[in-house]
Amino acid sequence: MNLLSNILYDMIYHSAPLILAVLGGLFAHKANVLNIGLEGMMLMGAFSSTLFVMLTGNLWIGVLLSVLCTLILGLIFSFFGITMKSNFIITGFGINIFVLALSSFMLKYLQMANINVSSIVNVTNLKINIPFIKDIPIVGSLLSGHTLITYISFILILVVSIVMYKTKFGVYVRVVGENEEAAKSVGINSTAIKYAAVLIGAALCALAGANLAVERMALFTNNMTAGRGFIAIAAIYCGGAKPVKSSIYAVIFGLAKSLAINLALFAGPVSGLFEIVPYLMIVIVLFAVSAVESRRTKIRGFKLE
Amino acid sequence: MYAIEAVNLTKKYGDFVANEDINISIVKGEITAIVGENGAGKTTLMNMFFGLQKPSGGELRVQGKEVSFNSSLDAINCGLGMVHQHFKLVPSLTVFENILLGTEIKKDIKISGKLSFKSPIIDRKQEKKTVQKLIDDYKFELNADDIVENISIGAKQRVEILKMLYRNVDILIFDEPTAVLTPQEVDELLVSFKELKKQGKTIILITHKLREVLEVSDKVVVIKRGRVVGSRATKETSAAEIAKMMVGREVILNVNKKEKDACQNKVVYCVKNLCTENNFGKKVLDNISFEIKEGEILGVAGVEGNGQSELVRVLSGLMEATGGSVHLYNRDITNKWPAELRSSGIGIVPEDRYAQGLCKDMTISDNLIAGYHNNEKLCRHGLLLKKEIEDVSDSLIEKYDIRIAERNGNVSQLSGGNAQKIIVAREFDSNPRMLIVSQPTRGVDIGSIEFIHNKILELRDENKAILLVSSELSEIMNLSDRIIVMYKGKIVGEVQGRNADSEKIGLMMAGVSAE
Amino acid sequence: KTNDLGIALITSAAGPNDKGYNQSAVAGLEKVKTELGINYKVVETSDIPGSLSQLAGAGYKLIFSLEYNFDALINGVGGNKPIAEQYPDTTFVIFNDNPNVNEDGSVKHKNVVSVLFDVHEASFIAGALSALVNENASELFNTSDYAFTAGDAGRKVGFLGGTKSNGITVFGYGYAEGINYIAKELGVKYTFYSDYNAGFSDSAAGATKANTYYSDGANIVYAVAGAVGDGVTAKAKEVKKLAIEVDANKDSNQPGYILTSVLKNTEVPVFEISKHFKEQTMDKVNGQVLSYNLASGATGITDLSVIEGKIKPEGKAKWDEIKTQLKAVADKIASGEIKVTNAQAGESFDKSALTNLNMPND
Amino acid sequence: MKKNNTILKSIYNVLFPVLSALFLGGIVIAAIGENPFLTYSIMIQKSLFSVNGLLKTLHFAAPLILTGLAIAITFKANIFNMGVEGQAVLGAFFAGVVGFSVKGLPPVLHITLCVLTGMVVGMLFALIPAILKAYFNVNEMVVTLMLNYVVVEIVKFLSQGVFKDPSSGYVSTYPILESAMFKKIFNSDLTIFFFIALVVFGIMYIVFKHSKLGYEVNAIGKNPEFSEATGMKVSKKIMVIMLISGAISGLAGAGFLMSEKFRFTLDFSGSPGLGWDGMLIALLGSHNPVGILIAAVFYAALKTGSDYISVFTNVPKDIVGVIQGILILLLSVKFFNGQFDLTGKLKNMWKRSKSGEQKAS
Ligand SMILES: Nc1ncnc2c1ncn2[C@@H]1O[C@H](COP(=O)(O)OP(=O)(O)OP(=O)(O)O)[C@@H](O)[C@H]1O
Ligand SMILES: Nc1ncnc2c1ncn2[C@@H]1O[C@H](COP(=O)(O)OP(=O)(O)OP(=O)(O)O)[C@@H](O)[C@H]1O
Ligand SMILES: [Mg+2]
Ligand SMILES: [Mg+2]
Repeated sequence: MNLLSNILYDMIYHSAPLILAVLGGLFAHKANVLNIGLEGMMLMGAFSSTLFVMLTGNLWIGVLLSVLCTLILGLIFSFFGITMKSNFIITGFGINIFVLALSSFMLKYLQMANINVSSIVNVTNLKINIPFIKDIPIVGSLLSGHTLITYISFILILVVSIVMYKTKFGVYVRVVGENEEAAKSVGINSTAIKYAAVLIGAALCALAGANLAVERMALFTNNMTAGRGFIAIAAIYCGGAKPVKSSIYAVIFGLAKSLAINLALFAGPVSGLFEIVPYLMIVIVLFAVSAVESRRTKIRGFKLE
Repeated sequence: MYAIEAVNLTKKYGDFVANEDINISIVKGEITAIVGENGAGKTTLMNMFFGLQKPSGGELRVQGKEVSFNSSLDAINCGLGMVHQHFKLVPSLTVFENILLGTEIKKDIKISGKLSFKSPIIDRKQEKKTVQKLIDDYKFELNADDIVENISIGAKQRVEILKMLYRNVDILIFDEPTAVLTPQEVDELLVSFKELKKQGKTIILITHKLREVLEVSDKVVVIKRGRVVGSRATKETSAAEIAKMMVGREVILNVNKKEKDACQNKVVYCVKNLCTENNFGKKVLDNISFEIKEGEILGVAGVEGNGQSELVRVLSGLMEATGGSVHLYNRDITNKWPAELRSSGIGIVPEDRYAQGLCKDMTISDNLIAGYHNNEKLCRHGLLLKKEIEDVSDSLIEKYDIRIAERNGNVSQLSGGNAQKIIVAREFDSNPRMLIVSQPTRGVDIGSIEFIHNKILELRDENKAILLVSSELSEIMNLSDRIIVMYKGKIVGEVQGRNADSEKIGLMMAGVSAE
Repeated sequence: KTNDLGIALITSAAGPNDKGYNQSAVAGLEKVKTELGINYKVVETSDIPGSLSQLAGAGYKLIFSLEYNFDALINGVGGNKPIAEQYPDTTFVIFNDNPNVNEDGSVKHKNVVSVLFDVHEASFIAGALSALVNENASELFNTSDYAFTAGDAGRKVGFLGGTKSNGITVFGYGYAEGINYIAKELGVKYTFYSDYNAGFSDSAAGATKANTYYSDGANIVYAVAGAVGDGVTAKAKEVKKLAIEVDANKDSNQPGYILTSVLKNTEVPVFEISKHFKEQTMDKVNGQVLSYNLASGATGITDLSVIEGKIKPEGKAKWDEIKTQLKAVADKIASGEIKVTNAQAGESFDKSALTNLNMPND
Repeated sequence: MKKNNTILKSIYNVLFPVLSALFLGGIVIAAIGENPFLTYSIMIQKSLFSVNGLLKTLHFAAPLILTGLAIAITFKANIFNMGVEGQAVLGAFFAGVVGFSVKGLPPVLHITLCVLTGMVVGMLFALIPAILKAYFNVNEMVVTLMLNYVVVEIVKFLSQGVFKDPSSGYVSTYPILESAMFKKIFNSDLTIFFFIALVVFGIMYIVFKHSKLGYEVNAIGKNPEFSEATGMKVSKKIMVIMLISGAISGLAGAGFLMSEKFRFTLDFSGSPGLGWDGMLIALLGSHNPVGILIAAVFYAALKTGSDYISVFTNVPKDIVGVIQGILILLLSVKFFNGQFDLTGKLKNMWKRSKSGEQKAS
């Protein structure tokens, strides 16, 4: 019972930053701007949020400033990638390498091994316990006791779905990605749309980083995003950049990660191999889905994606 | 005052001059037809009118004012609209979303009585209603709800047209709007043109079909190699004269086919009970059976979207058949992949030129050898022989009169007609035993049509078997020895080419059985 | 003889600002500079062998290398002579391992010094402390400050290691033996959860791993996993339990929630060897294995002053008693009465000998 | 004439970002109170303009050339194979295992065996995403990204378990035997491995530029539907391409182990890793073998240079990372040709200002 609660709680815990990065990344993805820089943007969010919380002494001001910082990063990416028509993948990698180096350089410059803001932020108080629900077994640990940004991330799945499919902006993002010529021919400013798509991604990645660092641990350590940006990219691809489907992949990953960690307790000496589970899980689910799809279609061969 | 006036308008691509000192005045309220060979520079000119290309020189005036468009948005704001030759549609969106793209209708949120404001949410119901009404007004065969990805090319063309008509513009540019429409639809469209003209709109129409020019236009402008070479009032000219101005020589507008009886010849290609389904599980080919003999052209007629595309896909190995069989000289080739079909001697001219027939971003010679690059003449020990490939492509370019600006340029720089000739040259010259030819002259100028038709007949006279699929009924009737008609995935009738009666075929195409 | 260049130090991948292992070595050099007047140079590199020969070639006569990477230095690779042999006038000091011996036990290079820390002993003390504190938690601390699991359900500890290497297991095994020692004395049974795959950077994942231990009843989690430890201590604070840190004194990172830190104080050997260098008595250490035990001050646990702030007045007596007990344990280790497994020296660990400790993950 | 112009432009395209990045980095270096000129002169002098430095640069370029080529052949076919990192690591690991476990072989044989092991293992790894892509249309980018993590965990598990060198204080397999080591030439860093990389480069050059396969790779990358329709058997080609990529990456890993690391450790591939570096190199070299060769040497010089920096100056190593990040960002843009035409824009501005003057006068 306790174990099950823990598994569910940790599932939400590990899913939230991924969902944010997925939701942010899929705008750019839909607009046909492959953003490999999600990892760097997330790291920037984690780093700058803790840094600014330390400097300002206020959690939400820190998070806000970190969103701004990451937006600047998004602007850099957009400027190079969209205005200057660079190779997105290189630019994204540049962003990743740059942020990683910048954060560790700054730490060195500040003579710190990590940024610890636990004296400013009390993470226990940031958990929102929902009355009544928190006392229901199982459901309680699924729905209650998470942080604000975690809740926001799940609410955003719905919001992003609406924006993507019901509003002009969402339609334009998809149009620009699918057929930029078509967008231009009806006078849609495709550059502006692409910028907006990348910037939304940057902002949400900042939140993901802040969620990971400040909100959960009041702590930044070097390279603490540890590849989550790439997992998010994988989830976006798996879900065909659809908000709900891609988020489900993020949750699947979160669940697998949670299972791997919680069950490792009972795994004996092979617990090390449990770390593979989340990654294999993604591959297997994707394989199953693709195999079913490819069986259905009678059209042969590959199309340019 | 003219609606549009071009003064010495010039467009250069590097050293290549696509438009040179063009002077055209489009009279308000008239229909002006612009004709010319493939690659003459018509589209380029229109793109400058519509702000998609920047002129390299000269002046452009709209409603008497000099303009300099930075994007098509500027042109739209000046009251221009354009239907593009290569569709500018979004495949994953519905028909109505495509038509209303850029002018979406938003939901009103009513807060008690009079107070209401626009929400950011799109009102899809309202959008659909609006578009369905538009479709009904123009009597187009179209469903507002369909996803554009899944509709036929003809339907896509109709969406493009509606997209512009909806915008209520004053000057309408149509770049080959009829290339993929059925004859009935063309007639409908021409009626709409006249209607629009009555409403005071100015129309520029680019087409390769002289019938249309003569029927609706007030004025014809002929462009050749980037220059205006002639301009006539339509009333005072004839198809023969226009064709001559375009091509620079007399053009035989109707092919001249020797009748031949293939009844006694050997069967080359035999299709039996062929079936397949689309992604939604719908049967799109239903028990298709036919034979083709040596020296015979079998024409497949039908309205777009009745299974012809799928038939060609299955026969060319790009789609799986769920049932039935295909034999080539008694050899079972059912569900073989394209590579095996080719090596067994089947040449294929696919329907979608730029998807399956050509690679736009490769050079002309790379495209000319595609699929035949394995030949020992061109490839030894896995290495390609540059010199031989150049020789082969030079000779094909020469033999098939492919007009190229730059020898090592990419196919993307070629006009549609010349691009089509690359496929024709490649497939026809590989000495196939059997040819599958789909929409061979779509969007191709009359000179090239004549050329391609003659080549097809030449192959027939060399005793090849040919399957010809085309939405152009006149093409089918002109070339085929035998015609089968498809409707809803089935063959609904067969007629001999000799005594084909277009009325009767037309009825069969519409689903009215022959008997 | 010394020259202007002075002493060079190559840090491990964690870099000179790691608040631990590397930083205290740098602190040692800083002390050397102020007290002995010798310049120093700190190098951070991904190419250890290359930098070793660079520095030696540039004329450095004493080089500390904190990273594990000895093949090129000691044995030579790719047909090249060992770097130690190429630069016989330079002394290379390496840490945590002693590869400088031939099969027959003789010293390979006279100009190599190996420095070992008896962290297994320090870990043993930390283990003893953990068990003692856990048994007496209610007496020592205010219940409002902590949320300890009481009784048998709380007789659990966790250990998170970055990788499963001798350099890490040496901490884990010593810790286990320390807990077992006290458990046996008190006649209770403990469970020891361990995970040696925490890595060194994903502090968020480390925090959840620690949480699985805490929520299963463990009251203390010991992390030997670099930055992951920061995640563990943050989690300890969140769940109001205790963590143990490693390398440097990090007790005040999360004051009150870090029970102690197991020290591996590189400052001591760095200063001592540099002193020999200054006094030109390098022959006293050259070719030697320098082992730093509890008594040397280079290893051990912290003075516990931070956690002491949380001891309630009524618990002071018990606390002093615990400290005395620890002192006794340390003495027994020093006298050899207690033998702690030293995994780093290649000693094998026998978990079946730990009668009062259940180790499901080992 | 025209060709000259394009070559010149591509030189500008590289020179401009390099100089700008160095300039920006220089500002940062100056800001922390160090001398940027000294820093840079050490970096360049030690990595390119000294014999030993140059040889070291070439030595480190060898695996990068290979991973660059391994990525390029798949990217060119529009297959996003992100698994080169995993292929290289796995290849290295098993080459290492053969390197220490097979005893008594003469060096030539032992080296060959290790290299072949690395290549075969690389191919086996690549086979998984290849089959999934070719026959089930599973997105190869996701699969390879995920499998990379799987590889990391597996080699970790193995090197902490069965293949662990118990005498070592950190996680490591046994060192490979003398007979499996590529010998350093003249006591420099260079080994035969560099020349093996050059041979592979030569072969790949021919494959890219003159072979049937190269032609098909190009076609598949640009239009797979067309390629299938004209009979190029895309699925089979995907398999072939992936296997080649796997073999080359496996070779890269094995060679790096046998010429530089000599035993497998968890940080074997470095950060960000041979495969990721290779990806940047392939992209910077525009999937063109010669471009890749140049980019690899350049990148290796940057890396070696950065190691020298921290030895000879007090500039922290992370600065090099910052410069690298800026550099890569700037290199991603083609300033002088391609879509963003700086010279063209400048020329236009110049023309406009001139014509403006004329009108005014
Ligand atoms: N960007 C370009 N670069 C080089 N040449 C180009 C470019 N765009 C068009 N051309 C060339 O300009 C010429 C005119 O092309 P245009 O599209 O105007 O022809 P067109 O008259 O529309 O022909 P069609 O009847 O086939 O539609 C063609 O030869 C084409 O190859
Ligand atoms: N920017 C461009 N770069 C290169 N080629 C171009 C460019 N714009 C147009 N072209 C080429 O010029 C040619 C003419 O363009 P257009 O769109 O008019 O096709 P088309 O010649 O009219 O085809 P068709 O008559 O067969 O329908 C096309 O082949 C097109 O690809
Ligand atoms: Mg045209
Ligand atoms: Mg045309």
